[in-house]
Amino acid sequence: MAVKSYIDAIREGLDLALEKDPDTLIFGEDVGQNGGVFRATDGLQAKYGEDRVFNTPLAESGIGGLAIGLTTQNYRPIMEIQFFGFIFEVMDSIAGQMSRNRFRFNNTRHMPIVVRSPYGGGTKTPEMHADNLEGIVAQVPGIRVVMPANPADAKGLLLSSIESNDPVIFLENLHLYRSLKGEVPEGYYTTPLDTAAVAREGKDVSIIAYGGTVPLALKAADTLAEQGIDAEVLDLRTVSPLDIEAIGKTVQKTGHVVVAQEAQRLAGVGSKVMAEISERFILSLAAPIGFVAAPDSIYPFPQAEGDWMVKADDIVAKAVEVVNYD
Amino acid sequence: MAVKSYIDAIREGLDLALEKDPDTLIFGEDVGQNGGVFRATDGLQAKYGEDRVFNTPLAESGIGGLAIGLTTQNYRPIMEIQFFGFIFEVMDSIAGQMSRNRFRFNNTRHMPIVVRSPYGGGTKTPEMHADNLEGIVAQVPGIRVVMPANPADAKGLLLSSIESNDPVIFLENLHLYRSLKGEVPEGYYTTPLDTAAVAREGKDVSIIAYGGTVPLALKAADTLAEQGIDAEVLDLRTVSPLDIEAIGKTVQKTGHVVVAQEAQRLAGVGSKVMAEISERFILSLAAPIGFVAAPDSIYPFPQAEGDWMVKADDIVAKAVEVVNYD
Amino acid sequence: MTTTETNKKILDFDYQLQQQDESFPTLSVLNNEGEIVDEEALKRANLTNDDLVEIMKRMVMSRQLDIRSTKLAKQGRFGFFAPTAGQEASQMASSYAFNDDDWLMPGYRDIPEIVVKGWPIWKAILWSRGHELGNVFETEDGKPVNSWMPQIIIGAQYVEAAGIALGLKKRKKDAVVYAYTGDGGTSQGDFYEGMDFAGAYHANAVFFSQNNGFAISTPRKLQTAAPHLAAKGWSAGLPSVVVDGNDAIAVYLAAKEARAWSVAGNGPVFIETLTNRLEPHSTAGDDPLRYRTQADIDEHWKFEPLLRMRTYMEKLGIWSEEIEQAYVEQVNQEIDENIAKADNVEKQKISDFLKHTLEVPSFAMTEQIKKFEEEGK
Amino acid sequence: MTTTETNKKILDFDYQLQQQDESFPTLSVLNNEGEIVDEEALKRANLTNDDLVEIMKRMVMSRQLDIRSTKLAKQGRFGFFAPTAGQEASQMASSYAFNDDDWLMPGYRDIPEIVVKGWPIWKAILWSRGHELGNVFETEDGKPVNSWMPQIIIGAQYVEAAGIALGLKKRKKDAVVYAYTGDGGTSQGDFYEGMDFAGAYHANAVFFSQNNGFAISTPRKLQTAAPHLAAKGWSAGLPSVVVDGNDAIAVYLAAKEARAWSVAGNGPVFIETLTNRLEPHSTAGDDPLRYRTQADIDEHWKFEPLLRMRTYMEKLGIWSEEIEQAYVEQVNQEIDENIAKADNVEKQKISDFLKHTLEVPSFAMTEQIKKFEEEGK
Ligand SMILES: Cc1ncc(C[n+]2csc(CCOP(=O)(O)OP(=O)(O)O)c2C)c(N)n1
Ligand SMILES: Cc1ncc(C[n+]2csc(CCOP(=O)(O)OP(=O)(O)O)c2C)c(N)n1
Ligand SMILES: [Mg+2]
Ligand SMILES: [Mg+2]
Repeated sequence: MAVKSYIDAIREGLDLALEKDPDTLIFGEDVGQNGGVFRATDGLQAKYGEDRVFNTPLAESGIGGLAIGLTTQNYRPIMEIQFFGFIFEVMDSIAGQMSRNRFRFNNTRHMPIVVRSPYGGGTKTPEMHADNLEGIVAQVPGIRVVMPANPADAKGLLLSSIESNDPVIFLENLHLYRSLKGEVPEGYYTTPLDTAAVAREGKDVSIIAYGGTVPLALKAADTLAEQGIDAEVLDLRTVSPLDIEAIGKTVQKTGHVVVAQEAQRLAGVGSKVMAEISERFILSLAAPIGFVAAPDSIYPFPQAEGDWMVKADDIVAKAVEVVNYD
Repeated sequence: MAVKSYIDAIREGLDLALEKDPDTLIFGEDVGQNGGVFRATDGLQAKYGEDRVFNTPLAESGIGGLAIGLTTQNYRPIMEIQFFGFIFEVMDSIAGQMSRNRFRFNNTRHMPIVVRSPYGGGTKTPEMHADNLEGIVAQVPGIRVVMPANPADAKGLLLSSIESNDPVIFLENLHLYRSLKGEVPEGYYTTPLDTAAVAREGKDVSIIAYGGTVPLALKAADTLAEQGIDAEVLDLRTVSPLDIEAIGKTVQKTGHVVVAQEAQRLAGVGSKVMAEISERFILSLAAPIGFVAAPDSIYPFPQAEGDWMVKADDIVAKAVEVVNYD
Repeated sequence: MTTTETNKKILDFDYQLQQQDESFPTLSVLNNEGEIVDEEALKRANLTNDDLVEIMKRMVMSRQLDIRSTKLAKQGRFGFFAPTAGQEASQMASSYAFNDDDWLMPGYRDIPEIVVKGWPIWKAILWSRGHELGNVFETEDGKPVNSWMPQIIIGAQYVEAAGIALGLKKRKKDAVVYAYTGDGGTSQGDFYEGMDFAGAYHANAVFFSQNNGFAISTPRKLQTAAPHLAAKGWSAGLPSVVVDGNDAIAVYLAAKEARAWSVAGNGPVFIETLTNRLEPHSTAGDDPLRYRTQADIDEHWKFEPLLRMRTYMEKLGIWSEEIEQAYVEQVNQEIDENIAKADNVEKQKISDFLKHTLEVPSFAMTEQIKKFEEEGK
Repeated sequence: MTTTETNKKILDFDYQLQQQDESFPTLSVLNNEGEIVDEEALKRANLTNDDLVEIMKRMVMSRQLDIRSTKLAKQGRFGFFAPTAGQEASQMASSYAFNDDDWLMPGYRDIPEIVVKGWPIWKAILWSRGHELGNVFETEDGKPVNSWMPQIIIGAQYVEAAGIALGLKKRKKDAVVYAYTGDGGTSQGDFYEGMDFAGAYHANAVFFSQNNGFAISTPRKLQTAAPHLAAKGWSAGLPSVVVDGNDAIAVYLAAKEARAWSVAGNGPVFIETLTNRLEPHSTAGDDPLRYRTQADIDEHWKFEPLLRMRTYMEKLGIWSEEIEQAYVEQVNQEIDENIAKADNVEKQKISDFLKHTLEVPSFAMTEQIKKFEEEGK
């Protein structure tokens, strides 16, 4: 297995999908000749032609409509929203239309659409480029929300998302694009959706994290190990639907839970995870659930991003608090 | 005190606000001569003139932008979104713009905007007219989300919302508009935002509900009383921010909690309430938290709405289950 | 022109407003009195007597559907219905220009267009009542009907139409998508984005705006300062036509020419049909007299599209009161049969809704399906 | 014209496309060689020598700001900067037509327009670096600057401008809002809705689209089939002007006439400025050579707006290399001072962010404020 960056794994996934199925199309702002502003689609137009990989006019709602309409001609659209902060322009296509169409048509039509979009902080982007808005789309029935936390999953989950006959919001962590490298299996493979992964086994406390917070949780687990605390890290991978069984398993195993997210406390899907635990697995808990999240302000201007974002140390501190509770 | 319907209380609130402050403006689709499709603004254009109460072109994003722009000229806009299912068209104005502007301008500008909109099921509307989407806007920092459950609160909370210098999403329950009547104090008064109300005192189990589920919770409490279970009903009234203290108080009092919402299980703010409890007040719980919500399908077509929606009996059953847990 | 003359003209804003007004004259073939005002255009429409009869039948069918639906709605036997009286030429003569292979993107008021495409009336009734089976777009004998469900979100059908248009072009189909919205609909961002995308890709589409004078209570003039909605097509570089929307022949002609142009690979066309909504906005409690006068409504009834078509066809000897009466009876019987059929459809199940939300249900959904199945719901 | 002739013309779609093209000639006063091509228009612009010098100074200032910002960004001392070289006439000559009372709605590339309105350069630097103090829209001596923050969400400034426009009209102010977007921006639904609302209310607004040929990598022609972006103004019934965006005098003239028209109560005007983006899209890693040739860029440098204005003003004897050099030095010193000022601004505090999110913080926010204050953050 070769070591690859998160974004290279994504590009490889896209390439394999285009190769495998002539009905897959990639479109969005600047995804063509420019290869996307992060080069996630670099070289794909040259390889597969303008008919398969093409730019759109600058309008996200138009892009969403394009995807929906193309499904009628049996295409499988992979649309890009340049930054997830622009999701508000395409909310009706996502939450009002594509998510509802399987239901509306009594299961006679489906929407095999992937909405790829980068999100997350730590790269000092202008405002509206880094927000963690997964909690908003996770409130929408009829779609899946996938947030890989490492290169191998990025590729495998992307290919599963493209194979899915339901719409998938595929969120790519901006900070991990180039900063995170990892082993990536060769060739075409899929990683199941709706399945969390134990990113590190442990017995004292469960750190449940997703997306950009998973590497922080792993780092925190290292620090905790030095302090004699054996932390398990559960990487949700898919934040809607949630893998309830995996959550239950780790809670039952350790009895101590820290939920960590990059989003503000009032946002994200951390609360949803906590709610599931409080309804289903509360008897396994030996302490209140610890919640690590960003403060409830607007996502801040870049200069203060460093102070504002959740850090591995925050997770360590909360884990220590939870473990020492009893 | 006179007995009034929920919608009459709202109209009265609007009338008083227009009377009190010449800078308040009401606008939206059909709010003028027609008085809104539910007559919530009936007679207000005739009384205050087209300059204060006026129709807009048919475009929700335009309406949101209009509101934001008007604040620069020191107006206090009360904008109507004809049905909350059309919120997706104005998501950027709400979640990308008005909610962020106090922050953006370093507290030198503010956004005294009220977004009025009807939501909720039970009246057999066409699709996209009845969805419970409060959970989506409750994920947005910088705004308040208010959901009155009775006529007196509808009026008092509306006037508080109009007085607020931050944007408020004011959600009016479609089913309650004419079906719910109650005593409404005369004249101008405000009901504090972010403050839950104990709608019924009880000691055995806390039913935490909001909006359209509050009348169901009260009905359920009556049934429970017949079975010897003394239920307390907490009406959240404001679903963002949450009144954490009131939630804590009732949980500590009864030790048994049922959270009820009209929204699907994966949507709404019930999970947020459960998460707060599981982090802050878990030691007070004598049983897992019970959650009553609609199934995770798309909001159904009207003919099946009756089967689909949460009923008072669902709350009764869950409360019995929770109380009998220990 | 010299630079000075050109510059002067550019900065003469009054002149420009006049130009905006004059750039969109109204296409007209059959006048209010049922007389042909342009024989050449009539020839170009190339409608046989059979065609004329079929268009007239469709308009009569639509009118009957409207009358019955409105009545049923008053009895509470219908859910939501948006009356169509007055818009028969705009809806039935325009859609007559399209084929089975073409894709229809209807709004909530465009039920008749879907019906003539093969959607059984009982399904239309189910859609109106709110039943999932209404949205199975197949003919009675199981052939696909290339139509979307009637769109509730105003504008959404336009951006989605752009996707169909591009898809048809990519698949090299001899077909177009034809999409409808109202005058109010032309204010939505999606309306422009849809036309712009389809235009930028030179894709296969014909866009209609049925300008019936009102968006619920809001008169057309409050929607936009543009003197003609057709100007909005220019924003996407589309040929744009204003047509007398009560003139079935002119509407058909415009639609036919637009389809031919687009199928030939020239890109989309935009058509504004000038008509009037003669009834309430919908059966859900709208009272037109809150915002328009009875005199205004009465006046518009004089120009309704069936009248003049009837006059014209009677003169041609291909239509008569008797023919119409017989057809009305036939249609009403059909409607009755369809109502009966709709009444007998099985109740919808929540467990089915859950199975139709995601192909592979979530953990929570699986629990819910089990629960509802146990309850027989 | 007879009905037949009219109908024929309506259905001649090729003719209509030609009409769309010809309806928007380009306003031009100063040609590429720095010669006046329309003396009458020049008179109408009514620019004194002092005005010309001031416009030129603003363009030079903007160019220097661009050069320095780009350099600082390369050193990592700037956050985000969207280069402006090539657009100086489009930005500085247009904004020169507006007053302090007018409201500016800028995009992320419109930093120079805000600066000439009184926004201190150090604040522009702070905005770029991502510091809340950048967005306090006041002059150095505390007077309000009627500008919004540079809008990141393309199109949002247009719908918001409609609200300001209506507000100014309601308050009976002798002022307008002037809003900027790019060529790419004209594809957004908000772009149309903003113009349509302002138009429908006949409100006080001048809308600009700076057509610089690209939206990041996407060339103008992929945005829309419309031959001129100006046609988009017609969708809202606005007088719409295409102007040579590298011709400072023509740009000023168009803006001035538009402002006068709108302040007089006639409604908004739309202006497309034809120019070119001579540098990368932004300092965040864009490489223009991935999607355009160096030859194309070089060619456009020949028509950049400072060149011809310099030629013209030197001929008039009111500008020279020495004057420019001296002014460049002055500007650079000013920029240096402003950089120093920006460098010395206090660090932002998370606790302040929380206090600036809601006037009355929530329970959770109060806890958070306490925690961060204890940590001194
Ligand atoms: C996005 C959206 N906003 C608002 C509505 C509510 N609404 C339904 S019909 C209507 C008026 C539509 O007018 P028009 O486009 O002229 O079509 P008509 O009803 O006249 O056929 C409105 C405002 C909606 N359905 N969708
Ligand atoms: C709603 C939205 N979509 C996408 C973007 C990303 N984006 C930033 S600049 C840009 C291109 C803008 O092009 P144009 O309008 O021509 O302005 P220019 O940059 O050329 O000045 C894009 C796509 C954005 N900022 N906002
Ligand atoms: Mg209409
Ligand atoms: Mg551009």
